[in-house]
Amino acid sequence: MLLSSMQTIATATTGHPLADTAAKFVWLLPALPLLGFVVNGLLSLTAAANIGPADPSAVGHGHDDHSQESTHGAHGAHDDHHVVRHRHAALVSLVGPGVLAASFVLAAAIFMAMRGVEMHVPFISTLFSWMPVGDLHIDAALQLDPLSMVMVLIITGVGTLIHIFSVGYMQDDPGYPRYFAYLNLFVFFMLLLVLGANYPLMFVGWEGVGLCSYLLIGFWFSEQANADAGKKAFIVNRIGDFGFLVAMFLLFSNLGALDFMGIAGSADKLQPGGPLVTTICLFFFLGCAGKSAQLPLYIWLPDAMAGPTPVSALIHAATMVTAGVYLIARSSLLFSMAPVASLTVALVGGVTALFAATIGLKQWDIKKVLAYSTVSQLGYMFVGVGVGAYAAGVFHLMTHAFFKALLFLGSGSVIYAMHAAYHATHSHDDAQDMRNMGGLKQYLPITWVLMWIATLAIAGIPVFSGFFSKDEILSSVFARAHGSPLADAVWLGIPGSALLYFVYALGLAAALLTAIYMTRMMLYTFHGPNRTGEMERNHLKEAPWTMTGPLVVLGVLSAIGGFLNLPEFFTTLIPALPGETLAKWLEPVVGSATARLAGGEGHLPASTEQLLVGVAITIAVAGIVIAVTRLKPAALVKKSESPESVGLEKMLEHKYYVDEAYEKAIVTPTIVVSRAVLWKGIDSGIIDGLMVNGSAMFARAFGWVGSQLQSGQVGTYAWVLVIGAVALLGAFVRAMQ
Amino acid sequence: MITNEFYPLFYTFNFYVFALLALMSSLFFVTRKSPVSAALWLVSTMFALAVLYVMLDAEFIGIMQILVYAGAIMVVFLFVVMLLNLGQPSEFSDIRKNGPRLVAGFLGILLTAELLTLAWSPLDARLLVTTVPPSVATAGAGGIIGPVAGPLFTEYLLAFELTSVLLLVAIIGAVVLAKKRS
Amino acid sequence: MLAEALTLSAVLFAIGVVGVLTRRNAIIVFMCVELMLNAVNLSFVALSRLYGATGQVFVIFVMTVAAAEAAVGLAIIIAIFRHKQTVSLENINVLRG
Amino acid sequence: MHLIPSLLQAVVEPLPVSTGIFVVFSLLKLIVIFTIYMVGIAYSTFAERRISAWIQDRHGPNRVGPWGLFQVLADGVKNFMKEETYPGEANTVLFVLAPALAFVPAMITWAVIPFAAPWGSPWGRIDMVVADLPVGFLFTLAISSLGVYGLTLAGWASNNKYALLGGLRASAQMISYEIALGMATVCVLLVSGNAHLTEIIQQQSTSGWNVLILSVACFIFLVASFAETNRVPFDLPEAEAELIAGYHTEYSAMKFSMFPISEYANMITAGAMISTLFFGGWDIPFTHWDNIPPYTGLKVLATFGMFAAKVMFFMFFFIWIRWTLPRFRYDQLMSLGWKFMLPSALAYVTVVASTILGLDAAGIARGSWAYLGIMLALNLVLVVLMFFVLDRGRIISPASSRLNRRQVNQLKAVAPALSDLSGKGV
Repeated sequence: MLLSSMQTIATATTGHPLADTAAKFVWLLPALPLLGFVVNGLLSLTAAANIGPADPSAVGHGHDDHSQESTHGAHGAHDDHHVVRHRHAALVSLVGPGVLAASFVLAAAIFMAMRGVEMHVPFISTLFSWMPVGDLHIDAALQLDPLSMVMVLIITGVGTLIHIFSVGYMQDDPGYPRYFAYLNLFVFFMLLLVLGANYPLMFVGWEGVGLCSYLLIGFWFSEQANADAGKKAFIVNRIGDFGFLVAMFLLFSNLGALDFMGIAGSADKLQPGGPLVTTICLFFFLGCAGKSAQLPLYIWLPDAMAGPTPVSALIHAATMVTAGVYLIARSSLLFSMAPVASLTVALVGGVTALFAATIGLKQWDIKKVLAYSTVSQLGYMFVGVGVGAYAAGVFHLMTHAFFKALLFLGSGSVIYAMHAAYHATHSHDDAQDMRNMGGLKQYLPITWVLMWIATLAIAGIPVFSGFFSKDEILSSVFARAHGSPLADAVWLGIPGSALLYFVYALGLAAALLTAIYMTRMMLYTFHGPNRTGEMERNHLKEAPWTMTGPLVVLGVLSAIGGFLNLPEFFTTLIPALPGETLAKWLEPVVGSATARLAGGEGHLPASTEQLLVGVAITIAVAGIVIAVTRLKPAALVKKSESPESVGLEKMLEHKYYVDEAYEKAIVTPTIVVSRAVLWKGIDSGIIDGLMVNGSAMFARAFGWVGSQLQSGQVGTYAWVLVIGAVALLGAFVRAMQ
Repeated sequence: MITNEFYPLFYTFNFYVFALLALMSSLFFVTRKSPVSAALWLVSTMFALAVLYVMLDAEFIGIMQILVYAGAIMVVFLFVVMLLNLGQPSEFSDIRKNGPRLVAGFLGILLTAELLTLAWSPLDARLLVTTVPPSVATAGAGGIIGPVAGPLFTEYLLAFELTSVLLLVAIIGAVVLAKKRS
Repeated sequence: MLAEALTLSAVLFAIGVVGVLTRRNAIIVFMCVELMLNAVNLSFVALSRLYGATGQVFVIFVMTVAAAEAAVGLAIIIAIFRHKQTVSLENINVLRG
Repeated sequence: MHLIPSLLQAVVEPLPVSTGIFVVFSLLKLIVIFTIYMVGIAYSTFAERRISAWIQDRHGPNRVGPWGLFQVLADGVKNFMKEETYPGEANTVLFVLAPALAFVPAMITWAVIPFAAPWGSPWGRIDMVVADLPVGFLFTLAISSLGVYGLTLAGWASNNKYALLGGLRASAQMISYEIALGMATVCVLLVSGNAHLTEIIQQQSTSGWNVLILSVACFIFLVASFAETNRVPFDLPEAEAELIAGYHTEYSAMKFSMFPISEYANMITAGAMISTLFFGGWDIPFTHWDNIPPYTGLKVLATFGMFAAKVMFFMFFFIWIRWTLPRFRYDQLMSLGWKFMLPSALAYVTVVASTILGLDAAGIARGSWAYLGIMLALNLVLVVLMFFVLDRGRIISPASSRLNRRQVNQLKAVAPALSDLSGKGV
């Protein structure tokens, strides 16, 4: 593949301003992680034959913490974490993050090149003809445009940081090369997803990241719960993929094209606002709901926290789960033609944002809090792309990638420290439960500071990145609620404008709750008295630089990332600041779609906008204040001593019993029906009994009839033969006369 | 050399004599109970046919008929009959009952009629031709065998080679089949 | 001459067929088949007067095949006889369906 | 339906003058040949007895007529006078027919054998052959292959176990050796390029006898002829020690005599065939006057004398061998036929064919000295190969030769007398 792509590179898009720049090496972007996957995969295979003392099957990793505990246990009690490392660990540490860094450098070079040219037409690099079937001509082609560029930068940039973090975090794991192989493979597929110039290629990436997600969630597959979590993610995603596929089929059968350029060229064949385009968009959104964990398909994401924490940061927060947002932004042309579908997206996003935020209020597992937070923030992004503020959605995607990655990695740092502490004292307490933490700021000062930055960012405190992106989304919703095609549309009998105001309200409520639960998490984790334990307390310490280094970088990005796209409101306030850089950057891709959904009037009046900003800031501050005043970390007890919660608390703690409801409503009936009807009735009865055995019996009966002709008497055969020959000859003779 | 066309009467007479001989012999062949008698009548038929071939200007085929059929194949048949000691007609009743015989005879007559109809209908005019095409009549450089050998080794070379393979296979097959199990 | 030869060929063929139908001895049935082959050969030779020597070439082929067939067929009959002590077709029915 | 026009044609068109001459001379030739042939057969029985006596150092029949020459007549009379016996439960028709079937093919073969140079008579050229068939060569093969019927049927029709075994042996033996015989003659066809016996003789008279350039084929043909005629050492069908008298156990009187008669007839025919195919037929060696016109009556007589001399030599040869060599065992006979004669003949055909092809390609004319020399050298080499490599201690030697030295020594230790018997063979 490498060779053929290199050959065809020469014949790729010529004449495009990017053709002679670093962009002609765009194929290297996914190829480098693929190379890393191959190398690391081979290393893991060679190592699998001779795993050494750190045998994963012998130690039974329940969690990332358990693994180290067990390996350590096999060597006796020690304070440090040093165990026998994988024998190729050094090479893996070089290759794994190395290919990502190289990809990032290349991406940066392409970005620099792209800044200098007008990107009205995307740069498409055709590698080879992939599926020339009849009317269907699908090329393996990579598409570079501002949108995919942003995504590539996020993926490779954040990806590089998380890879580096992983070097420290996973260093003692026996599956170290396998981990990096999966991670590299994931980046490869993710880049394919965002670079693919057509839906099928994007779908390959879409499925590939799903596969890697499954592999990494179940990375410690020797424990049943982890394997189950992986399966759950896989199965739930399949429902979404079904939507993606149907949407693709509909597109092809109606437009005859599947590449983005071809669809853009023939989209006018679709009737704007018609049922067809609405159906297509809704099916696409089904795919997005699966991949990006929206209602009702969000349930897999919290369980996906079973994977290593850096995986949660990269896949289940920063990149893969945002693929749905990317898909809608990529298909903005179609969505802008389907206001009803867009409203659906916005509504589902809003409801998800609030719903997940409420659950996040009562979670005790630090990663679960972040998981629901992710779901909630993804809901925000969908609100953004749903109301046609594609740039805002992508903006939030980007800032979220920064601060959520930071939060996850920070939590990883906390867990790392907690685990190390419990490990040193051979305690079996839960290293991820916030009730076991508290007062960690004196032990993990760097992490504490950085986590607060991220918390302020996600809560929407001004100057921090999340404030700008969230505000952008909310103000867009408010702006569209009046006088736009969306407001004029009718959604299930409800006027669009009413719906949008409702969504705005949902967004505000979610913002309030976000501020509350994030502050709660910070308070319980870092403030108040320490509940880890007397012995353990002495072992709590900051992680090595390979882990804190990426945290610092992400902290900086979380803090200042918002300045990439400052609203007009701020530039009028302080003219020195940069303006809506990102929106302008994305203009060639989503500009027309945004304009179509925004209607005639562009921005809100400045006064309204100031009012909205004020409301948002008030809400965020209010949330933090409420949390700080209401919660008493000092009163919290250890997990083992905490009482059962009751009422609404219990309900929230059990996540509204959604999993249980699904179990009752879908899983159990499915199993029952499968057993009783499909298995016993259809499979055993009809398929096996009637079809398989029946056809066998039919064949046997027919064969018995035929066998009666086979007397074994040659004489009889001769008689039959002669009579037949005479008859045939007779017929022939008659025909001749 | 004196060619046949100077003796039409003699020639025709002989043809009929041997045709009748062939017919009679074949009738005896199918009606004899003893396999040995039947085989000998069949040899007689083949002899008569060989003569007919010669009269039809196919001397080579006539000789081959005697050499291959009478001299080899039928000898093997006879040999097998004797080897298995099946020569006596009394050992088992070989011919079917009257009913099947009648039906078989009827079928045979029907078949003959049909074959004759088919053979005569398209050939009427040309069947009366008694002159011999030059390719067959005049012996070329290869003597009388040449006209047959020519196409055999050029046009039908592949078929010829295939028959040689067939013979080889038959030899091996026969040896394997007839070999006593040790 | 040609017409008579073809007539004789047809009659001989029919006699061979009748023999196959009425005989039970495998060897005789076999010989009847040889008679049928001979009848066909006669047609070939007769028609070769009309169409050239190709017919005679085919007779050569028929003879070769007949020889091969006789060798294998008789070997089979010998094998069967060893096994069942008979060559009556009525008793050779192990291929019964 | 074609009878009538044919008749008309026969009446209207006058037959050519030579037709009458042809018929007359054909009849004459028939009579002469038949007479000479029958007399020859008769006297070959006499010759056999005299020569065997000579070889065994005794007198032989010498009482009837001068030097016993009328002994043949006496035998004939005796045979005709004896009682004709018929075994019970025998198939009478075939029992009677079998001796005739044994004799007739041998005689028919003579129809195509040219026995002298043609005679340029006042009425035109008369070929000294009864039927100058263009496929005469194949005719002889075909007819000789029929000789087996008489023996086989005699064995079967006698309703006698030994006779049947003799008949089976005869048929198996003749089929086996017929193949080698046919293969050997293929070489003659290759060299002469024709199946016409007259032309084969002509070709030999101009370019040398085939025995020189086809020595191995000649040898194989000769051996196979012995087998075909059931002569010692191949007289297994009538091996009296095993089968009483083989297929003619139940025969008596003239029916019995027919078998020896047919045997001698076959010998004469075989001798004539060997002469014709390998020794130039009626060609007088080292001269050319006999091959070129004008063909006078003298030439006919001279060439016929030459031909008769050759045939008589082979008759002598047959008799000589009979009183010199012992009989094969049946398995030896079969292994000689299938494992030695047939492969050798096949290999020889291949070698000769390739050589001729090569010589043709090299531009060496058939019949030239170079051609003859090369073929002769090749045959010499092959003959040496055959006798000293192929057959060294395999088939012709006694059974003990198949044992290795250790086994022989073991046997010797067990039975000291064996060393006298097997000493030479090892």
